[in-house]
Amino acid sequence: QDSVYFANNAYRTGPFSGSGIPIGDGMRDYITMINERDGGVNGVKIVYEECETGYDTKKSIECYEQAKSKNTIVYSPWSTGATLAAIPRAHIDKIPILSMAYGLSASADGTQFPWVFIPPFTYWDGASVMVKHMAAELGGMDKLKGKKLGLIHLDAPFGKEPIPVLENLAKKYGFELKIYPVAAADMQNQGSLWLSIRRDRPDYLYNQGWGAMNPTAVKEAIKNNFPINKLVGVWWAGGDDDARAGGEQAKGYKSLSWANAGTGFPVMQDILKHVVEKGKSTTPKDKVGEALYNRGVYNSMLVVEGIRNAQKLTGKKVVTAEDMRRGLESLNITEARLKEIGMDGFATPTSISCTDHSGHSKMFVAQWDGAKWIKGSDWIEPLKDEVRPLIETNAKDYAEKAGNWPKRTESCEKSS
Amino acid sequence: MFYREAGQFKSTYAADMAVFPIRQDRIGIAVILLLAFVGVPLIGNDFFTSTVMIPFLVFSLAAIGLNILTGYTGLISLGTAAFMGVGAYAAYKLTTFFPGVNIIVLVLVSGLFSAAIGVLFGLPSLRIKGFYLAVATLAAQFFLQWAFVRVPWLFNYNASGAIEVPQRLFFGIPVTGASASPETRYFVCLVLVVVLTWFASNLVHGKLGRSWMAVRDMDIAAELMGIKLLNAKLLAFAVSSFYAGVAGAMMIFFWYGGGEAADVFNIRLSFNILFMVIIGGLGSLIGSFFGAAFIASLPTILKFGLPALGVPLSGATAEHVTFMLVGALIIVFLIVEPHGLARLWQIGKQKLRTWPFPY
Amino acid sequence: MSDVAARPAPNLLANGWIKAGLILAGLVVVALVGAQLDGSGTFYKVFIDPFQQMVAAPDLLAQTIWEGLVSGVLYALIALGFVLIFKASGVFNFAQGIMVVFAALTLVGLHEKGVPAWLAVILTLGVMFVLAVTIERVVLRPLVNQPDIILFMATFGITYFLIGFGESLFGGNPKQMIADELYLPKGAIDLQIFGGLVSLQKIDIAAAVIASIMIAALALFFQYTRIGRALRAVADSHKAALSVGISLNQIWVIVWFTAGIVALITGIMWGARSDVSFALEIVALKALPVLILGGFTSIPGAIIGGLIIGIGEKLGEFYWGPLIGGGIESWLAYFIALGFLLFRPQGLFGDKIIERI
Amino acid sequence: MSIATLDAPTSTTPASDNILSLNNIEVIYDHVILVLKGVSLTVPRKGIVAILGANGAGKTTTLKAISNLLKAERGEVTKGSIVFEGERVDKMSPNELVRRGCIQVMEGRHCFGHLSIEENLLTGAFTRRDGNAAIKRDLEKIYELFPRLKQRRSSQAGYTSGGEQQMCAVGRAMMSKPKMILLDEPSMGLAPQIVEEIFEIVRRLNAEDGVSFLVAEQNTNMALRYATYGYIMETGRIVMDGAASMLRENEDVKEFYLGVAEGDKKSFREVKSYKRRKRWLS
Amino acid sequence: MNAEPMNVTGEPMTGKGEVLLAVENVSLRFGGVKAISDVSFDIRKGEVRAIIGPNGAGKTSMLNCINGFYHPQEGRITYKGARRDKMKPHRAAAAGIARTFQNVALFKGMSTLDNIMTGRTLKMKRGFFWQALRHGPAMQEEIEHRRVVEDIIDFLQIEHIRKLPVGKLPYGLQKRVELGRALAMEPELLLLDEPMAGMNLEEKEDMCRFILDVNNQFGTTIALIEHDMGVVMDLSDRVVVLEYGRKIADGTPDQVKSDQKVIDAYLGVAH
Ligand SMILES: Nc1ncnc2c1ncn2[C@@H]1O[C@H](COP(=O)(O)OP(=O)(O)OP(=O)(O)O)[C@@H](O)[C@H]1O
Ligand SMILES: Nc1ncnc2c1ncn2[C@@H]1O[C@H](COP(=O)(O)OP(=O)(O)OP(=O)(O)O)[C@@H](O)[C@H]1O
Ligand SMILES: [Mg+2]
Ligand SMILES: [Mg+2]
Repeated sequence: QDSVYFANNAYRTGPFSGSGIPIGDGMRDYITMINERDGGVNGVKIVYEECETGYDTKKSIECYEQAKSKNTIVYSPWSTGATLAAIPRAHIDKIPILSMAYGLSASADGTQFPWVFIPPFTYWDGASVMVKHMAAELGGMDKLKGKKLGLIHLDAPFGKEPIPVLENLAKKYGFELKIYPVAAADMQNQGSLWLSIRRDRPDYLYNQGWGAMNPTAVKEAIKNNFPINKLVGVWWAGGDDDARAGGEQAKGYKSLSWANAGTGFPVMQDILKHVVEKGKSTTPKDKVGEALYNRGVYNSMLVVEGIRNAQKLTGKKVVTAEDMRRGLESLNITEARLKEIGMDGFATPTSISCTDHSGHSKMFVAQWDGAKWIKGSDWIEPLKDEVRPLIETNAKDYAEKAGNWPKRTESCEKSS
Repeated sequence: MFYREAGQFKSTYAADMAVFPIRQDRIGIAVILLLAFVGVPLIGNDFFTSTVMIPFLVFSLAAIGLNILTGYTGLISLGTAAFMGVGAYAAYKLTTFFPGVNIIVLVLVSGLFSAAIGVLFGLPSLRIKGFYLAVATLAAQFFLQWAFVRVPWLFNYNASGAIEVPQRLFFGIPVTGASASPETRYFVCLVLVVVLTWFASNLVHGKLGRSWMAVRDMDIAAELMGIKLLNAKLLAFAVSSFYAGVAGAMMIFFWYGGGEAADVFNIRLSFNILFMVIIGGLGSLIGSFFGAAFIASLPTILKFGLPALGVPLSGATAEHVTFMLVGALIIVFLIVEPHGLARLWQIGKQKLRTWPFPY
Repeated sequence: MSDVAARPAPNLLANGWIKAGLILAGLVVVALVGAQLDGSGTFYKVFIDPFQQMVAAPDLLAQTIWEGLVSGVLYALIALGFVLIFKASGVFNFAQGIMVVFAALTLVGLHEKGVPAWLAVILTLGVMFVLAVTIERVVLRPLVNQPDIILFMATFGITYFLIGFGESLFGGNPKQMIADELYLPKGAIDLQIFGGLVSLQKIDIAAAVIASIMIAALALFFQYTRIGRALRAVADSHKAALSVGISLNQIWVIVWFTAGIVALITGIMWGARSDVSFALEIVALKALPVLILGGFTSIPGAIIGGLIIGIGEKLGEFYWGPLIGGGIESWLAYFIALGFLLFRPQGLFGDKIIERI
Repeated sequence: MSIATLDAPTSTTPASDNILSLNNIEVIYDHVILVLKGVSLTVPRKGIVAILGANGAGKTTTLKAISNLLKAERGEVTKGSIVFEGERVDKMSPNELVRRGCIQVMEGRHCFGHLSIEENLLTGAFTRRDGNAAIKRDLEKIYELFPRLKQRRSSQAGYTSGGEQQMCAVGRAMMSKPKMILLDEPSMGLAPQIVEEIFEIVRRLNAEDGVSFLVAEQNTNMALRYATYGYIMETGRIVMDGAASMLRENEDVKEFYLGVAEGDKKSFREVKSYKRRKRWLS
Repeated sequence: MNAEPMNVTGEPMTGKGEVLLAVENVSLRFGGVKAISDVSFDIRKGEVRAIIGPNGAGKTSMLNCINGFYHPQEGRITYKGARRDKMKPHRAAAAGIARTFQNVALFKGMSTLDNIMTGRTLKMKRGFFWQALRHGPAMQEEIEHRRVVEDIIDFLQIEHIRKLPVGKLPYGLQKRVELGRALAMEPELLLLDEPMAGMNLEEKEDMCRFILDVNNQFGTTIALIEHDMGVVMDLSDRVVVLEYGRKIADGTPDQVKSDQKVIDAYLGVAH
């Protein structure tokens, strides 16, 4: 039978495995479901292979090389470090990178980064939504003046991503930005950081954290009597285990999100029916539908839809990496399409274009109700006008510094 | 039978002092070099070259550096990764300041920066010894790693904090940047490693090497022989950090190709390099290569080799098994020969010499 | 014994190299740090403002010191595991960090399987005992009388093995410590003092008490018992210890088991504060400066070192960290330790390094 | 090679009379270095037996083979058997052997540097189970024998002088109340007076407490004066053995080990440097 | 500096040549332990000077003071007219003082050859970069010194262990290598700390031969600590006797041998 090969990085080991495992489960199970239920995409099976990185950049490079040697149609790095390392290679090797809502924000500029896709939005969009959410709760953008926003972040490129946007917005709206870096070695040891937070008394905290850092932050917030509903995590700080660590008092903890949690969607039911209940997955049944799991599902959905689109554009059944790039670049997941694939209400429509590789889609604020994540706000649009120019200047800057950065050779698809 | 020195007489001291006094050894080295320069590029595919061979070379060089410090001079360092980082960032800054200068020159020069920093953190070694000295180097490790993240000047104020490796040509062929082919990068690394290994070998076989070993074995006696301890130790730090720095620059420029560099030079890497040195054999250059192969390449080979051999393991399980296997192998090797793979190699040769008799 | 060392302490400033080096070091640090500070009013920011803050908000100062104290105690607990093994066998046990994780995971894992909490504790102790015996049989026995660094390396092998083994048994997810089931106190005591609120977590108080008791008991044990003496003898020389009939095998099992117990307690305490996950292994690195500051061989040193480091790094991070971008906690501890070492190369309470010919 | 045997080896006496016997043992270091090439010797109960021989002959190795300390130096006994009190002990752990009453004083001191002299002595009593009072008594006895140790009892052993450490090592072994002591170069680095004293102690312990001794010693004069029987080793083999009195009379021994050839003791100033030929090795 | 060495020691001058090293009223304490108290003596050029005394008398400590490893709290040590009681150990080497150690202090991981070669360190001048190349002048220098070292090896008859690591050599050979290492420094003053401990008669004879040869052929001054009275009496020109850190006698071997104080403290029954 025809098949395409899809290499996915995973980290089911190492200090970040707590977050890596549910994501990996979601990704795998959706693909398995497509293969099981539909016999693949239009009859083409997806050969899905995980490469274990342990969230280690060195290993992720090995994984990239392996993916390349096996002609993957798309590469999914699953860490910002791995994405950064893969970007220059992928441009030469012509392998599309799908870094869903992580990675290099600037890579959303399709003219400079034709091979990188970062749907449905970037960290910069997330930061802008954080500010919008804060404003909404305070009663309007003008109320931001004189307020204090704190950013807790992992002291690594991933953690530092939101800083430029927040700095710009702070200047523009007159609020103060306080930055609290957490070294990787101190992820579980945030005592003094929270003391500083106590001193500075920020009105809101945005947590750009990952792995073991998140539950610790939640616990510390509770311990230090920081109002838990003023602590908002980036989507990766919105895992079930992250919130659960805080116990009763974590109720009200927020995080940004774009994919709803729970199993109440047809697509989730299909996964349960075709995969989990048939014993084709290692995921425990009660973990299906957790926040991070569902984002894994969403990611795989993007891959599948990308393949489908590529097949449509090229008329081929078995698509190549270059076809896949075309498929992703004109990906348009409409309301109707979401419904077709059983994701009605699971996420909002998103579309990628030649210049805009992220879509800057809407997101919402999820809230922990003590047992699960629920949708805690309406869909919020990011401040695209703030984010987009920054993306373009940074993308240009990146290309310049790299020297001899390959120019975009693929013409933009006109269709769809 | 075949590995005998019988009949090879040395009539000059120069011949006797050669690094490889036995003819068979010299032939062996020639064969290995031939393999490295011709064989690997011929048979190895891209995957092998870029994920096994280049890392192996980089780590070998770093291990040689640390071996000079720890194996030859007896000073334990847990800051190797940071010194590698200094090399990498120095090389990065140098490429921005001197875009016209040949990249290989810059990589070598960046080693000097690393050497200077190494000397700085080596200063306490006069007073602090053994595992206690490790703390001085740990201070280097954590401070420098912090600086790599916190001092934006070092990464040219990039928003992501990552560094990019610009494309640079060498006689018209790209040697860095994404369009440099794995073979080219491999060749550059190989040449650097061979040349620097040769220098290291010269140093450790000469007066300096003897002073280092004297300091290691019995520093008090060494001092009474007229060796200035501080000079010897600082020189060891300098040379060692130079090698580490060059290795770090090579790592980013010829292997990683940019990206999130600060996190790469973390404490784990420092430990790993120390382990390469120990497993390979303290005070043995060839051991550094063995150690690098064992600690750096073995997990990779296991990880990608086991599934290829049809051992059906899922990613995570394979990783767990690899971890356990590597851990167990470390212990086994230590038990079989605590002085490292290099000594095992020597004993093997010794047995070969007396073969077919047991002793 | 000999307070007046006749061996001259090297005068650090007498040597041209050192002088130049120190100046260079100063320049580099100033340059790096200065790059982080913006020029205006640096002196004020560094030397006056922090102290003004301390006076202005004494409650925060008290809280900072308390936080430092608590993390110091927790570092000390990890360091204690190191010290035990080092003191008793001369082995620098790199695996202590993973042993903490392993012990905590076993406890939580067993509980998840439905074992009652206290039974789980006992079973975990059993597991740690088996681990100690295995390590002795498989690793230490064949490596008797090898140089320290080789044994150090072997413990790294153990670490690798335990990481793989632990993750395949328990998975990588972070788990919650069963603090309630173990009747560990919850909540906080809020003190209204210094015109503010100082909040002391009960779990932290418990940790401090348990750590103090354990450390005192172990210190007495080492100094005054027959086994304690034998342990110190082993650390000095394996060969000589063998020759006087000390059973290394038995000693090692005792010591590694004790370290296992310490690891379990540490795991429970740390786990109750944050979470039980493999990331905890990294925290163990913080025990190194503590260890070195206190002296590798000193049990009281572990606690004193822990407190100095804990309080020092919290104060440093809180009052001076923001000046240079924060996050200095990651290295401050090592510099504090280094500073002490320059004056006492064997750490505060460590055995003097014997130099005699 | 011909072995000059002056006295019929003790094999004629029943084994039960020997507290220790080595049977043709072979020792290899590092898997490749063959050091002992078939050594057999016996120590009668309550006997004092000396092993003599040049540097590197393998005396230390023999003693370590008996006390099972070889393993710690990556050596092993590959052939032969060692019987202590009628039991094979070659697979026994060193502490088991100490418990059974056979202890070694290692060459080159090996005190516990960080422990005080008194603590060092007390570790010697580690395997004893006869209570603190008895240990205290023996400690006093040691101090009586070595008053210098009493003066330095609270000093860290690492700082004491070479001779003090040697006394400490010997005293430590005596603290275990052994049935048999393997002494490796007890006189090394000791002042002549103390050497004499140590051998007197050996004699006393032997006579009063019935302790057996196997002594490897370079000071042949002394050793043959106090021992009842002697073995001479060369490069891993026993080349001569006999009652001490007979060895003392042997011409070769006289010349090479006692320095009294041609009846007169010669001055060290007069010796000529020449490569000697061992007469018993043809 | 004191006018007449004779006044310092109060002993008749029986040694050779002028005073090479003078120890005056030296005291050394470790906390409460008095290792040396108020000791004075001298060593003349070209003589063999023995230091004897019971265990713990302070002999080794005395040598340690002389080559700067310990710094005495009181008194002074002059070597070739220059004060050196506050000097660093490596200066002693540069000034031509070499020594061997009571507990062999060889570089255990290195071969015999390399051990002895380290003795030549001070005499080798080529810089770092030449060494890194190990060709041309650096190699020449290396060969030159190798030749000297080979002579020493010949002299000490240790050719057969030239390439072996010293750590596992039998004790006696280690002592010999150590002597070789000290000789390689071509010292003016050679301090020997129990060079014959643990040797049998034959080896002691060899060692005596070496020491005498060094003394005669190169005119090296020798300070010798030894417990074997036969050796001391036969070899030395003058003997100083220490007990509990104090000097109790100083003079020719015959004088010392018959001194009642020495017999009581050290020799025991007449030897
Ligand atoms: N650990 C070891 N590894 C390898 N060879 C060794 C080891 N220990 C001793 N040897 C070798 O074994 C031989 C015998 O050594 P041994 O120490 O038994 O001699 P010895 O008779 O006690 O000499 P000495 O009088 O100098 O003490 C020597 O040639 C020595 O080099
Ligand atoms: N660094 C030190 N710290 C404390 N005490 C010391 C130190 N060095 C020497 N001593 C003490 O000083 C005294 C003299 O020691 P020294 O080593 O000089 O004796 P020695 O004459 O060489 O004896 P031996 O003949 O036994 O070697 C001893 O009691 C010793 O314990
Ligand atoms: Mg011996
Ligand atoms: Mg002495």
